[in-house]
Amino acid sequence: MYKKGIYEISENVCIADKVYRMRLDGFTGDITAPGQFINIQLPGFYLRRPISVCDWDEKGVTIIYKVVGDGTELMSGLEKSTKLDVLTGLGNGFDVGALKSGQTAAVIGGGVGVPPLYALTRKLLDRGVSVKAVLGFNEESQIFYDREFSELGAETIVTTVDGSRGIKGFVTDALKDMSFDHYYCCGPMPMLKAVHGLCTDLGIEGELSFEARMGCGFGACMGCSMETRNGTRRICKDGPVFRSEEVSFDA
Amino acid sequence: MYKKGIYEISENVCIADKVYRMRLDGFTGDITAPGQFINIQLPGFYLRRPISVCDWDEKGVTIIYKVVGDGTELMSGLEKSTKLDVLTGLGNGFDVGALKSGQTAAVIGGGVGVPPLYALTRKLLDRGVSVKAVLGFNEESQIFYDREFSELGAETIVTTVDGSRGIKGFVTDALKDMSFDHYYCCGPMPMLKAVHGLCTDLGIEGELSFEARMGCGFGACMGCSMETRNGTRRICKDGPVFRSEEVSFDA
Amino acid sequence: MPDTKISCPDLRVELSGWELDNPVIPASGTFGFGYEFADFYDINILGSIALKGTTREARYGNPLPRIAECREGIINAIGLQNPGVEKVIEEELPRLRQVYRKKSVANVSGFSIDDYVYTAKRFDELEDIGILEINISCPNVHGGGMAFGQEPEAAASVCAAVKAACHKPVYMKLSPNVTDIVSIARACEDAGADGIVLINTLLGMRIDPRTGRKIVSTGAAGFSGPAVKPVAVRMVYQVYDAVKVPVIGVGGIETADDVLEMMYAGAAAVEVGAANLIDPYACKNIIEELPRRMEAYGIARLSDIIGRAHRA
Amino acid sequence: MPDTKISCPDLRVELSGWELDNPVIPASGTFGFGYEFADFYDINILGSIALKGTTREARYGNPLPRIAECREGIINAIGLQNPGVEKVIEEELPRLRQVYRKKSVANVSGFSIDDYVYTAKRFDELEDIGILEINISCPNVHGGGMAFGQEPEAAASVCAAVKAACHKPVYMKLSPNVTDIVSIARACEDAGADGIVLINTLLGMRIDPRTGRKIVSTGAAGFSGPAVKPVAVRMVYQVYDAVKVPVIGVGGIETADDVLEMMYAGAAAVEVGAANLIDPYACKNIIEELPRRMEAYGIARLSDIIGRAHRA
Repeated sequence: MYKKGIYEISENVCIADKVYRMRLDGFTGDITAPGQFINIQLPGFYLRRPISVCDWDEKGVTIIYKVVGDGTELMSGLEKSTKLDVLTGLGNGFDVGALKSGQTAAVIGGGVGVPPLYALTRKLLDRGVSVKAVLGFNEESQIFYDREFSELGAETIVTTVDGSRGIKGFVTDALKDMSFDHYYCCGPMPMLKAVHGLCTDLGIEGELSFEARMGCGFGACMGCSMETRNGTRRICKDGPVFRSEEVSFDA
Repeated sequence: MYKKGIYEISENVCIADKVYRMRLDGFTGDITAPGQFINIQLPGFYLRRPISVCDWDEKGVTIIYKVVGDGTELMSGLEKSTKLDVLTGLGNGFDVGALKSGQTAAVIGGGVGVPPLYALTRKLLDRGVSVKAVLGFNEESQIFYDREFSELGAETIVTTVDGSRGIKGFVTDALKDMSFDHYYCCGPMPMLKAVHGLCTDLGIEGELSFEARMGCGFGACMGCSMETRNGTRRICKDGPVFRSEEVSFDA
Repeated sequence: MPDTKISCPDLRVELSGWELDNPVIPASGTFGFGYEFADFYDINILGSIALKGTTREARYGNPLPRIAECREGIINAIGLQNPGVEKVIEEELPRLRQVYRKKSVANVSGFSIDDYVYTAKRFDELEDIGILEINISCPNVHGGGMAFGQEPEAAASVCAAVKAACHKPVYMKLSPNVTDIVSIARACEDAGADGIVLINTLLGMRIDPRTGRKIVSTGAAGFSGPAVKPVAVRMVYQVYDAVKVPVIGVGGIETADDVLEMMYAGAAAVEVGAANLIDPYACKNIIEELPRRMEAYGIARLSDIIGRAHRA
Repeated sequence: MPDTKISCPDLRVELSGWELDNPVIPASGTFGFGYEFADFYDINILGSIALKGTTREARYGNPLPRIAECREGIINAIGLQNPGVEKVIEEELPRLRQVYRKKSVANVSGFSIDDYVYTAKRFDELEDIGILEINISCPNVHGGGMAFGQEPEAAASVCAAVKAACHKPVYMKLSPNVTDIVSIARACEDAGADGIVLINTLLGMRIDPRTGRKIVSTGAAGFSGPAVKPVAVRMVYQVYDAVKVPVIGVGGIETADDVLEMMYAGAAAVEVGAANLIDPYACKNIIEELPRRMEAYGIARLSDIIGRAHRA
């Protein structure tokens, strides 16, 4: 269940090329799982902006977002102590209980798909699960949070398409020789498809987080419906995380 | 000619029932005559709010406005140091040169028609013109600026419809036995009509300031046109002040 | 109409003999089948609920993206996604009944007159359906939907067929994308409609200036939100003048003031659409604000103001 | 079209052989006869100017109030106030010529075909009129205006008559308050129109929730501003597909991004309307911002993007 509340910006800084981290102070009791998202009302914009939760504690929530349009452009200019109307605790989130202590999770993120994996990694490590984090970017200037994942205690591998840092290529290039028991993936559609295909071939199950243009963000409008092997599902409400067995990239 | 600029609120206080005084700091070099107005852009509202200038100096402009709708409601809640986009120097304003030193002006205001007469009174007194100010209100709780007019040096008479202060009745009740050489009037349409009728009967000319729902406030849209004896005139651009000879209340 | 409840101010309104506690109905397509909103507040405070548009067979709807943002509005190309009338009756309505005791407005769409009649008849059998809202105005499907709502004859033929087959009041939900809304509303009334609902969405389009591409998959799609309210108020006003049956006003309502504006124009009740999508508490807030506004404006009985702008 | 000027990026566009330095034209009725804006900036930076709607005889227009505010929009009921075509030619245009060297768009309204022809012919004689914009879409007058714009046959008859009497390019300005904008645009093209301008205002209404009274004197009136842009983009898109002549896009344009969106939809040039009323510098700001946006989005020549959303 989600709640609507007023949150105050306590940090809003650029951490990579066009990528910002914002800290919103306020009630976080409705956030129940990593991989959920929040939906932010911005002055002058009709629809809310859905942004995945990077991390949270009892005082507030951290998000990381990329400037891709007028809304995120405005967000990037908001000053500390600005108050925002936010819905929190949206979506299902990742299942941190899918693995037992001692098992290994591959945590695979691409670009602004990386943030929700941060709290996931923290929770998994807390449970005694080993985490191998594979973080894919286009080029060095866009890299963020690789050190933060390492500092949590994850074995962290960076890939860049142009080879300017880490492994040259896509996350699948790093993944294909890796051993793990379960995977969690968030990133652009082609990456989800490639990871899903590779892991299916490897016989490993996992969870994938999707994104879409949303109307409401809480399941009312059917604006972000997706066909799955279990029928039509709403990305915002039934997702954004779907199990690899449900997902179909045929449509 | 008018200019667009950014102004900062340095005061916004309630001075009578639903009546507020706001001080806006910024460039005032485009304000050329008392009786002109400014046009204020408010966050969340499409059209600007035209408000008459109460007074101005080299540092900023003072306006007095009444809360009558959602826009003025929002205005009344704006805090000090809020910045607003404002057009200044709009409209023609009163002709302070209509009288010579030693002559007497009747300055007649009703409700929120009173404010623009304040700077007018100051300018007239500066020129050595005697000013008799007749300020009409519905009831005592709505009275404002009577003392300020007195302090400038105007002979100030208050009328209230319910008799709760000053002369009971309308401004015309105070005006009918008064002697003066020229009049300046600003207030609601029935008052303008009554004053115009009385003064025409007395054989005294003057100037009347009109108000209307405006589109642009600077003469582009023809949203506030009025028939006069000299043809169609725009209240915002050719007015808001019209000479008593031009005005016709027949239409 | 029973007059035993004493309330001050009185928010009750009536639609074809059905008394609602207040005029606020979430609009079809913005409230699902209602039960999900019960997580946030007691949905029994609503006047009623207009259910998600339902067709004879299940529909996935249009490809993504289905949503574009506008200034004070939203464009949607959902395309009548729904599980089909049988599943609605078997699965969705029982879930709604667990959290909601009032009657609902069934919203019926179709691709032929037979479709409309079939689906409407299934809802007509249910005790907890108050009225049948016949949607001849969906802009997001081909070969049906809005096509029936663009000509008086076509609108009348759907209306007459449903009316002949059903017992419950039939309200026709009309498209605003027409030259003469009055002639269509009149044709529906002549064909037996018990009420008119307007407006459905305007047909709008957004193109991304960064890429030059249409934002939603279908290109043109349904445009709603506060931006369209002046068109809705105008059409409600015009149709109120032209027909004797009740008009339900829809289009951009977001506040209690908007409800009053629509009722002054002639609406006997209102539907709140896009506002639910940006604030799940929108209807609750309106219902709580309405009595305060009524007191401020000196309105004792809400039903007294219906159409009063015609006489002011 | 001469190609001697070298500029980067290239903002030039062409309307029936007339080259404009850029596509930005203040819309009729929001810019007077232009000269008053010369107090604020050099109006020769504009692509052109669409003059205040002109009729054969002088018109006072509608009673006050003529203006109502909407969310992201304005309703106006001016009612074609203008001094009549002779005074426009004798008094207004000479004043404009003192501050403006380019050709203008004459906007012609009328109450009969004879009216349209008479007024259009008077403008047709003037060297500094670039095109004749025939307004068959004014919602604020009775017995004319929009009535000619609601049926293909009526629109075509006005168009053919003006075309037969005049030499300059004839652009028909159409009403969006119709079921089928494409059929009306096609009828105009078939009748010889050299271009289509759309959209004129939507028909909207505001009622004051405090008083229950209609805000503008005429009740329903012309609704414009950013709120209507999605409808304008949709109609420009549809009509671009259906006709070969240029389309001028109007409706809610406020930014350089809006200009690009409208041109991607199919507009060969744009008119900026309501934005001038809330910011007298609106057109200047757009013209200054356009090259920056073009560079950011990698557009070298603005005319290349016209209608590109149809191919994206």
